[in-house]
Amino acid sequence: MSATATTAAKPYTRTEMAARVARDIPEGWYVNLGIGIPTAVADHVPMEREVVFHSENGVLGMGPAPAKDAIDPWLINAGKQYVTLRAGGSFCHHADSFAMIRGGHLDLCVLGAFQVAESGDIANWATSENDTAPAVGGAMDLAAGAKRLWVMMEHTTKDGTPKLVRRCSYPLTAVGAVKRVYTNLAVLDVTPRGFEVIDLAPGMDFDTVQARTEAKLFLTRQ
Amino acid sequence: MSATATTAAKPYTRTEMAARVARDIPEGWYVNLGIGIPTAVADHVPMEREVVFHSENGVLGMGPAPAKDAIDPWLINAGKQYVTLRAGGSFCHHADSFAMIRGGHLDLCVLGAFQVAESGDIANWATSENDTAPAVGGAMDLAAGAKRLWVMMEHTTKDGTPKLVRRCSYPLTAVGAVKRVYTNLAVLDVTPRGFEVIDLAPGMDFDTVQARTEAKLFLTRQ
Amino acid sequence: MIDKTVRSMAEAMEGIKDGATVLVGGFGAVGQPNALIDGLIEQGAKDLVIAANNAGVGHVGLARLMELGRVRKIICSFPRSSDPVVFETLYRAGKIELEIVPQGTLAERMHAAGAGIPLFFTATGVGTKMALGKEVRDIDGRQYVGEKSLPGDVALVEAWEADRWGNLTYRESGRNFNPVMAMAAKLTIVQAQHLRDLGAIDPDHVHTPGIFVNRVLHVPYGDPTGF
Amino acid sequence: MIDKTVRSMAEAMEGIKDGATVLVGGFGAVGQPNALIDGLIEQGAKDLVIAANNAGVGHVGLARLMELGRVRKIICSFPRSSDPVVFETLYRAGKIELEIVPQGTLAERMHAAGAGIPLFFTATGVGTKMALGKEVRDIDGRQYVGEKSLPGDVALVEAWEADRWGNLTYRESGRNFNPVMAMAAKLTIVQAQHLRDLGAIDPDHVHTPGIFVNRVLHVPYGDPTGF
Repeated sequence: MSATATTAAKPYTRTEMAARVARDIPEGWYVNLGIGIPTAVADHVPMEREVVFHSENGVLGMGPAPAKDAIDPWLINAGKQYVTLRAGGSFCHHADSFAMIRGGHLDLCVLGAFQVAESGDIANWATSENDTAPAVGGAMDLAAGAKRLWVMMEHTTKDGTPKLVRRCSYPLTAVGAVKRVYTNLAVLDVTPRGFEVIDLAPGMDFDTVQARTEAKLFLTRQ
Repeated sequence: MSATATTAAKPYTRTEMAARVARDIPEGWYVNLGIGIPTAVADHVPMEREVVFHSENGVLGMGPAPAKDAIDPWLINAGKQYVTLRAGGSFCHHADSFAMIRGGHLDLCVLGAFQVAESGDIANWATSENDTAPAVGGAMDLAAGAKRLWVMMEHTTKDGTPKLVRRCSYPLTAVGAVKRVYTNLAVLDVTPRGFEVIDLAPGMDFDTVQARTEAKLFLTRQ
Repeated sequence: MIDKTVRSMAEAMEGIKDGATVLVGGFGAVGQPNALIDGLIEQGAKDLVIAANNAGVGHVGLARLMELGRVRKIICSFPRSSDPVVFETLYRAGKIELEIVPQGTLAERMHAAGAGIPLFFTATGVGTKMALGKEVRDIDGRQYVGEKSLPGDVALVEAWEADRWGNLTYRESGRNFNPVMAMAAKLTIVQAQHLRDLGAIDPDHVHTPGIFVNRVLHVPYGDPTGF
Repeated sequence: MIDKTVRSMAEAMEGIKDGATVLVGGFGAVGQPNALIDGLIEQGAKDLVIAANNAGVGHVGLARLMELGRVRKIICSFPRSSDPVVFETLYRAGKIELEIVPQGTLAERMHAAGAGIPLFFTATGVGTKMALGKEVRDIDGRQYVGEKSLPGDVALVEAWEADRWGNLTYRESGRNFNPVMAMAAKLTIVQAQHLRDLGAIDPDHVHTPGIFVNRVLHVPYGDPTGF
């Protein structure tokens, strides 16, 4: 929906967004990638750059998906997909796994979201106060617990409604937790004065991104 | 000091006290024996009656002391004595070990004490409010946490001062926790109306025991 | 001799009462005590409160138990699944209560129950619907929500190995909620793939010590996809 | 490549500051990081707060650190030992502060710090001196004391095996306080009897996962009595 806005603009594809996030993860970090879009980030971290991926269900040190003929049926991630374990990986129980999260031991969590507010509030688990069976999973624990929370999402909904907002209208997942947002249009830091654009998709300009954002944007070092 | 009270009376020796306590521990119980007098109880539970002994430092399923030439230097109990581990035993960390205690998973804890009150209060860690470096160890956790707390102690101090009292004068370890007391003179249950004598040492009579007790005693089923 | 192994499913399920709170292990299909859930269906207890991460898939296991009208309330973090039709139908019809709990808080509430901690404070859920009606307090400049422990009457647990004292190991991500549920319940019932001789499990490698386990049923059902 | 192993004691001790809270593992002589304590003596940090189960024996290790006047306060459950002369002399002279904590509360306060739980309630200590100045509340008809988490700036940990990611195993009763201290500190320093290749420790048998560990020093000192 956004590729036509300026003729030269090339919004990030999901794969490019994943690669863009992966670029910013240094070796040695302990990282939880949320279910959905963020899961793809792992594919863009080269094996030789050792990043330790955590999954809520007690898996630390996840490797890539297994070959179809090498599936270990006891080894799944929080998205219930088959995964592998790297040398150096380990298993633990759920309370220990969330002790890692809640205790601030994860350097980074990357989540998808419905909305992110300029204050860093995140809404990613229910789209109405009257959701008929809202499912929160581990999102609230991750959002409140990780040292850094990054969000990875489309800049707007399919019908063009902004997802970077002044104040979330959907039920919150956590308050003031988001540090950075990666969208198909831009990379933005959440700062005391609001969203600061620190990178733009190729050919994308600030005004186009602002037009698709409800909250006011700033340029870094302005 | 009490053996001379009535000519026929034979107060329990410490070994006999330990045997008397051991008799009351059924197979299958999980039991913590406090440092000091209670440690000897284990020697009087025959190996074929499987009782699982717990030690605060993460040892479950302790066996008897090792032969001198078979000491495992990594295997000690809470009293820092070398012990053995039975088949079926296991190790855990301190927080998990005290989860067993605090969570009410031990069927029984046997502690020594300075004083026990008729309300079940126990004082076993300091003999003065101004103790110069009082050492509590795991006594408070055990007293508050185990399903049953039994106390094993001499009936009086060496100078004849009663240890079964109306109200403890020493700093408390726990309130209303003691269910039963084994002394060299008698076995007493702590009941809503106070201490009930349920057994007497050979030849010991109720009045002699009462004379050496500050609290009022009752006879069971009176 | 301590022998926690039982010979039949009927023996394993004995005494589970109507109205019981039942903690059910597993995350996805892995570590889920499928045979014991079927045993509970067979056993007949009703008006149950179930605590589990999910609310059932398709028409088997937990979903079947709910479909039979035996579950009054479910406490879980994620009632959605690939096929949550039974739960969703009951929930929309007002025939089942739902308590949504953040996954880590759910695990810790059971761990706390097992560890004798009736109340703890966590930053998870502060400023969200999860904090409604709960105590929120400022501790050293950050806000936290008070969460109560979640004890069970019964826990249904799936293990990889077990011995007659009830010592357990789990396999890989099959560990998940099982150890905390084993701690948190008055009656912990285990289905184990392998029965080992006493002493065969390395004492340094026991995941759940037998003190937390009451009954062990040998159910060599194969791999989690085989159910 | 992640490599948490360090080549020298100086490297292991780097950056420990005056005034730091240092959690020291071990129970009795077992699982006590004796080499690291000596390293800390050498390193020179002072005005330290030490949390450990005991308060030192004889004139070595923790007792030596105290004798050198480097410890402002000790948090422990049992300051007595077979030879507690250093601690007792300092304490009577008013030269060291003492905070006595019941052993299980001590362990859980560190576990809570590691698990992001700033406050929890326990029945341990209700009605005793341990409850003085603390919040006491009635929960479902029983009284409990509120206890705050005990985070460390540094943890000194003794392990049996370690790998370059910092995964640890412990041997028998050498586990004791080490895992909870490893979780509770900002900087966790380990002395390990054995260095293993990455992947050599079975992932189902890791006791402390590397996420809780910062530095590993290989100290093959032998058995606990050899110190």
